[in-house]
Amino acid sequence: MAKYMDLMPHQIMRLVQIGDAPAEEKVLGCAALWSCAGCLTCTQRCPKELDPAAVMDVLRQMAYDRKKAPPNQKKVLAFHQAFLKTVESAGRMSEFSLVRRYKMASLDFMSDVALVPAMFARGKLKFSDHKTPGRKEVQRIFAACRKKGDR
Amino acid sequence: MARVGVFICHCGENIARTVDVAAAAAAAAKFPGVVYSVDYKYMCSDPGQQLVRKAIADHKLTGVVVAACSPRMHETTFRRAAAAAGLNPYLLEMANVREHCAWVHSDRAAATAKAIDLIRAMVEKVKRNRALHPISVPVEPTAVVIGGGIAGIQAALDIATGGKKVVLIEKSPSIGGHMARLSETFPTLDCSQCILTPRMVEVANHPNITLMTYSEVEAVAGFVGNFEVTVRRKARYVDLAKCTGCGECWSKCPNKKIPSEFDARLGNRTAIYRVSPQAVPNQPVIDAQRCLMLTKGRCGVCAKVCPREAINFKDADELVKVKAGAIVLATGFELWDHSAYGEYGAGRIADVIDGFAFERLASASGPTSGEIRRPSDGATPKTVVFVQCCGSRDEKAGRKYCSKICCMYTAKHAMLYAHKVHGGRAVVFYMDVRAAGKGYDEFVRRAVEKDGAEYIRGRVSKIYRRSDGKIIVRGADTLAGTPVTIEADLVVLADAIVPRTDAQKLARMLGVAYDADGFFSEAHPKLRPVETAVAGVYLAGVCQGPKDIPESVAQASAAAAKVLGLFARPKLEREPVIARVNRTTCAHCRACINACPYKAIEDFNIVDRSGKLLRVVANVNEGLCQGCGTCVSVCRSKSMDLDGFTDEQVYLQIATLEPEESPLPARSSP
Amino acid sequence: MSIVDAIRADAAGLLQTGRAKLVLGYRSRRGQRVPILLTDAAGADQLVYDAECRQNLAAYLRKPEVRQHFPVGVVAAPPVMRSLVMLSAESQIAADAVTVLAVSENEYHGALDLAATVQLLREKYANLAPNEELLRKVREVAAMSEEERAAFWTEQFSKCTRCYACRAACPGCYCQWCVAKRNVPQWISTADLAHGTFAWNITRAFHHAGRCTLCGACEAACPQGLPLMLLNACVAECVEKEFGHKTGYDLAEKPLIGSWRPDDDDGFVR
Amino acid sequence: MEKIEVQTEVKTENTREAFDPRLVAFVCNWCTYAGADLAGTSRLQYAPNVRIIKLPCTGRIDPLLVLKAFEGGADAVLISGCHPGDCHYTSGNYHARRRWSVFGKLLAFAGIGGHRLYFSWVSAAEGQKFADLINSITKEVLAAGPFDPINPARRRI
Amino acid sequence: MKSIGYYPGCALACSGIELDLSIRALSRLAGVELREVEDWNCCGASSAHSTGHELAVALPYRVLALAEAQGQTELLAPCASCFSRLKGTLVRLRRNPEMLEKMAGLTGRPCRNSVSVVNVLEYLSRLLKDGLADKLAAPLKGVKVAAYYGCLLSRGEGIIEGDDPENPTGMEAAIRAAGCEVVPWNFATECCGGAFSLAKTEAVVDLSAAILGDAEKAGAQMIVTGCPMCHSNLDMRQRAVNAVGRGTRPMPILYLSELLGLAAGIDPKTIGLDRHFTDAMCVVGRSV
Repeated sequence: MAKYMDLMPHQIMRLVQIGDAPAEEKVLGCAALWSCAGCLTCTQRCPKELDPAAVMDVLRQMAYDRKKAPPNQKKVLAFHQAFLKTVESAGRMSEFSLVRRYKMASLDFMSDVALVPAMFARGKLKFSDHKTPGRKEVQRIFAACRKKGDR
Repeated sequence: MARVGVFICHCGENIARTVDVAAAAAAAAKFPGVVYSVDYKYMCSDPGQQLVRKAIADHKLTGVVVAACSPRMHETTFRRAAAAAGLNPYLLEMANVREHCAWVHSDRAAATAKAIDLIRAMVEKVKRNRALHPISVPVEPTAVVIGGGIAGIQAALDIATGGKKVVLIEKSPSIGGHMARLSETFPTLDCSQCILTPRMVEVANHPNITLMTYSEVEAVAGFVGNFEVTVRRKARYVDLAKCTGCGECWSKCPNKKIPSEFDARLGNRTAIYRVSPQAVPNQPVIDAQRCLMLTKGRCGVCAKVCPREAINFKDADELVKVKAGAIVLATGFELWDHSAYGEYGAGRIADVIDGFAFERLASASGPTSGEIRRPSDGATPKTVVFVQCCGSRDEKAGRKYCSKICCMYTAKHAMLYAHKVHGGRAVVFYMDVRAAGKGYDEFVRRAVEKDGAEYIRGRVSKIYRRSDGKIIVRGADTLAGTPVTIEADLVVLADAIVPRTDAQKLARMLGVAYDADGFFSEAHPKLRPVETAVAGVYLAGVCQGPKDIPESVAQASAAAAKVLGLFARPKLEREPVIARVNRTTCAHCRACINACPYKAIEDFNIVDRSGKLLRVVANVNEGLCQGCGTCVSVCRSKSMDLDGFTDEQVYLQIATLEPEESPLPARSSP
Repeated sequence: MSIVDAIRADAAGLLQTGRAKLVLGYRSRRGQRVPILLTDAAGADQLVYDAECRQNLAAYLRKPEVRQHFPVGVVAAPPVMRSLVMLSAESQIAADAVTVLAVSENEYHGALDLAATVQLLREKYANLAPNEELLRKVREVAAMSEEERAAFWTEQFSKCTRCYACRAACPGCYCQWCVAKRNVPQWISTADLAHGTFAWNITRAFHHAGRCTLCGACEAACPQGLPLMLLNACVAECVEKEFGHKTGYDLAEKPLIGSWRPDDDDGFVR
Repeated sequence: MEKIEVQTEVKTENTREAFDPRLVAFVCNWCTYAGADLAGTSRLQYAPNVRIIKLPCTGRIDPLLVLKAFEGGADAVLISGCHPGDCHYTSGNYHARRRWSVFGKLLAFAGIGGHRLYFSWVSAAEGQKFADLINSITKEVLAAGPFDPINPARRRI
Repeated sequence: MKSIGYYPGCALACSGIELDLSIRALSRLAGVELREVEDWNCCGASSAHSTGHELAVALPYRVLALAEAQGQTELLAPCASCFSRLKGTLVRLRRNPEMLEKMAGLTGRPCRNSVSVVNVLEYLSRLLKDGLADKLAAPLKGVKVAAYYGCLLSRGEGIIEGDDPENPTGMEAAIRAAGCEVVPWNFATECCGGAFSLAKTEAVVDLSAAILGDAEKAGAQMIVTGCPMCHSNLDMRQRAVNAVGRGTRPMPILYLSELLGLAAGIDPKTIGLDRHFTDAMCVVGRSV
């Protein structure tokens, strides 16, 4: 995904090393965080045995908590929020409500609509969320993590 | 009765600041056996030493304690002074009141008390010191040089020219090593073989050099001045005495398609072959694994065509013993195997080659007679990518160290390529360019500015072969902060330099230490860079760490100088700190013999006049003993003792640590 | 044929054939089991053997008056056999100097050479049943606080008269010049003071590390009844646990103290 | 900063003529002695309670020396040499390590252990480690108190 | 192996349904009972660990805790993403007992972290070893297959013991067992864009195009994968790939389990072969 990144992974690592205020601004505000698919190639290849993938995760969490994610990444955020909302309410993810929520949030209605019927046809999309009995519990977990400020 | 002199140094303010030296001197004067005690500002200075010398004479001292800095600093200095005054140097001891007292404490009272304790301990010790005399062992003035690369060649020539005999042992059928495989050399771009081959011939012709090619060291016994090296002469199946190297045999050998190791498997050789046209000795050897006669028992063409009947299929390995006074290790290196890098094609892509392969491609005597053609289809590559730090500086998959020469030879490769393939594109991926050395950085700049090599700072993340035969190189340009993809025809990996796989076996034979990466360890990284911790064994070339040719040659000459220095004297003197056996009390339980790290202790038969065996006891070989004293503490009957650190000396040091106790039992009866 | 008869027969045989010029065994004197040195086959019927025979006859092999009669036969229970193997490994007796009349509580294995003895030990006596009573006591002492232990041993050692009967009884103590005899320097004080006694007993125990076969002869020999086996057992347990070392099962055994492995326990080092 | 604290602690003890622990350190010439030298050249402060006795190698350190030290009134004994693999004599420290692991357990069983007998590897480069080591041992011994009253090995006249 | 814990995960209920179907079918055939974790919840996938550390641990933790409470020792997580979340959590908790404590408190479900997690490749190769291999006929003899591992089955926790992350071979034995031929290619471990299918469709299309392209050049007739995300990207996005003019001929994307199912002679529909976007029935010479 590197070519979709405004900052290259090594630049992000460098800025983390520098770690002063401007560097922090730059890192937490960059789009690259939200372009990382977590493919772990960086961690696999690093000759210094660092774990950049994990660093990316942490940075993303920080950026998320501090609402630093740049506007042009709202779709990614929308996706994550939609995903978690779905899981929180149903205990599990179901693509239909995920997609529904995602589209409401991202206001990106047109893309992939063509796929939707086909997905129904193939039983790959179901209207009904499968609500788990344990979802109350899952909701408690969400609440607890939120309360902790999640850090 | 002992007459001990105590000399307490102020070391300017260094000691005097925290230790009340005057008080200490006064206290020392009262110690039993102390007849003279004085403090002085700089004991190590000339007047200071003069003071010591004078006191020894005036007061007829039988022992001296200098309370000053660490003995590691000035013991030799003061022992020389003592010797100059006619006192056996080993009757002088130092009390370390600077490093171990003044510098590490601030409480003056406590520091002074401690200093007095330290001096008392040393006074008690020195009272029991015996006059010791350096051990001298005869020196066999022949050097064994292991490894016939440029380092080994240089060391051998220097020693031989210095007038001493040398036995040069080379594993492969010819000397010359890696340097003989190079095309040109940086930073001058002069032809490697042109400068090397004369040296190789000189070795072959030198009256003082015995050349043992196709031979390996099997075992090493003995010690400095008196090594015995067992060498395995591998069966060559060619009688060098008869063979004239006319070439009939290899031109007729039916087995012609054997990939040549010398040409990095880019060219072929026969089963009976010369390593290269410049090989020294310039005579062939039969590859026993490949020879039809030796494997299947038929063929024998070479024997038929040989006009001198030099072929001997009955030839067998022989073990030769060589006596030598010194050994120079020059075993060189190998390239790290880049097949460990899956992302670089795991060594499966024909057109991804290592530096040596490129050297052979670029070499006029190489398989392509100096034309750059890629292995897969012989096409001339329009774009060549060079990847530096392949395995170097990679803690995870490779080696953590820098291989030092890759930056330079990569620049050289880029240059040679530019000179040979006009309009070709040379791209170099690097992490850093390390071109420290005379004319080195200029050289790299030349590759960039004059010969147009594109340097990209960043690691290569993936190399793969596209179906159309292009080698796709993906990497990062960390300066531009963008990913780059290059469609190459040939990729040259600058593989890390690693020690010979069998180097560690050799090291263990010799007791030479090696570091985590397998390179031989020098005795001291700064001050003894060509010696090993094993007396009489020296290092030359890359076996000690990555080096380029001039450095290898320099170290080789340094090692040769060390050897000549050692050989300059017929006998050799060693610190007399060695173990002694009390033969009357030794119970011969052999614990010491088993424990000695130097195999310096052996059985000794006590026989009567008629030669009848009375008892067997342990006996220490003074030449071998290094004086660690391990034997002393495994000896239950206390029949073993260590000169300079005898049980009695140590015992009394401990005893003084309880001031109220009066110092101690009867003096030892000699 | 009973065990004793078998021993007698073999002993007589050895002396007659000259395979041994001397046989070391046990006889009975006023209900006591004491050593007997036989040079004449005729005396063989004095030999006895039972659980009471606690003395380690291997201890006699260092004595010149015995050595001049080599080769000898030795009546030996497993611990004594192990002592003999240990002595051979430490080059104190030549392989052909000793014939072992290998015996145990309830079985007689015949007259064996040392190689055969080793084989027997490995096959039948590889793990001799530990003396539970002894181990219990060891654990008892180990469980004490440091002060208690110190006090316990101070009290025990105070009984020691330094008669060195323990040394005399032990086959491992073959040094003609024991460290206890050394006086320059005087490693082990002979003064009637606790520290010398402490030094002696600790040194004795340590000098047998990896050499003691727990035969019990030292403790049996001690007129003051010092619990020497506690120390021996403590050491033996340690060497077996830490280094998997068992004394007396290998004629080419390397001394435990005086050998090493790179992976020896490093835990106690800072 | 443990070092400093120990310093002061020890000093006050001294001035109050209270328990001043005696630490005997048997060290090898090549690593720990040099390490102690380095502590000196780096001016690292440590408790003045230690008396260093130099031997060529830990392999030379006979258990009897330790007993002697305790007889002589040492409150603690330290034995220190080169790290495994670094021995100047290739294996002296390995021999020592095995010796001490047996002897240490024996002594402990006989009532001398815990805060009395210490083993350590200190290389020529570990001046700091040496200083810290001496400080922490001194501290532990101060806490454990004088050895004499319970020391079965102590010489009493 | 008589039975094993089963964590289908959300994807297998919808977009990854073929994986679920084929795994169940194969297990039935191999006589292995899949004991689905009762009341399992979503592992949080990339969204949780993109936005909250504790949440990212808590969700998988609950699954592990449930499995343990339900007396399971081994847990099969066919979805590569679920697997890496579960395994990652498990490893992290093993390293960090305090975290384990904390999670127990947070979720109200104590757990000894005793369950081990198995990924799809490991599971299938085990089935093969335990006799499934003998049940395989070779209807797909000689079909050229590109083995596609993607990220989570080649790197990190996903890699099978002893396999080389840079050129893994974990799938090849299985593919050969199915009678197919493994073609060497270059993109076996490249990333397909993973969860960005919706949010960064253009990137996913781009990456998928590269992967499909190389597979075709290598002469592959189908791509076999183990990961639902990879599958849906490569399968669903082929039309889009065509649209940007980097199209290849239709490239069937099969789950390894589907391939083995076919080889074992299970009816294509039972394993959901007819549910692909890019026709896969063609590989058995039938149309949807």
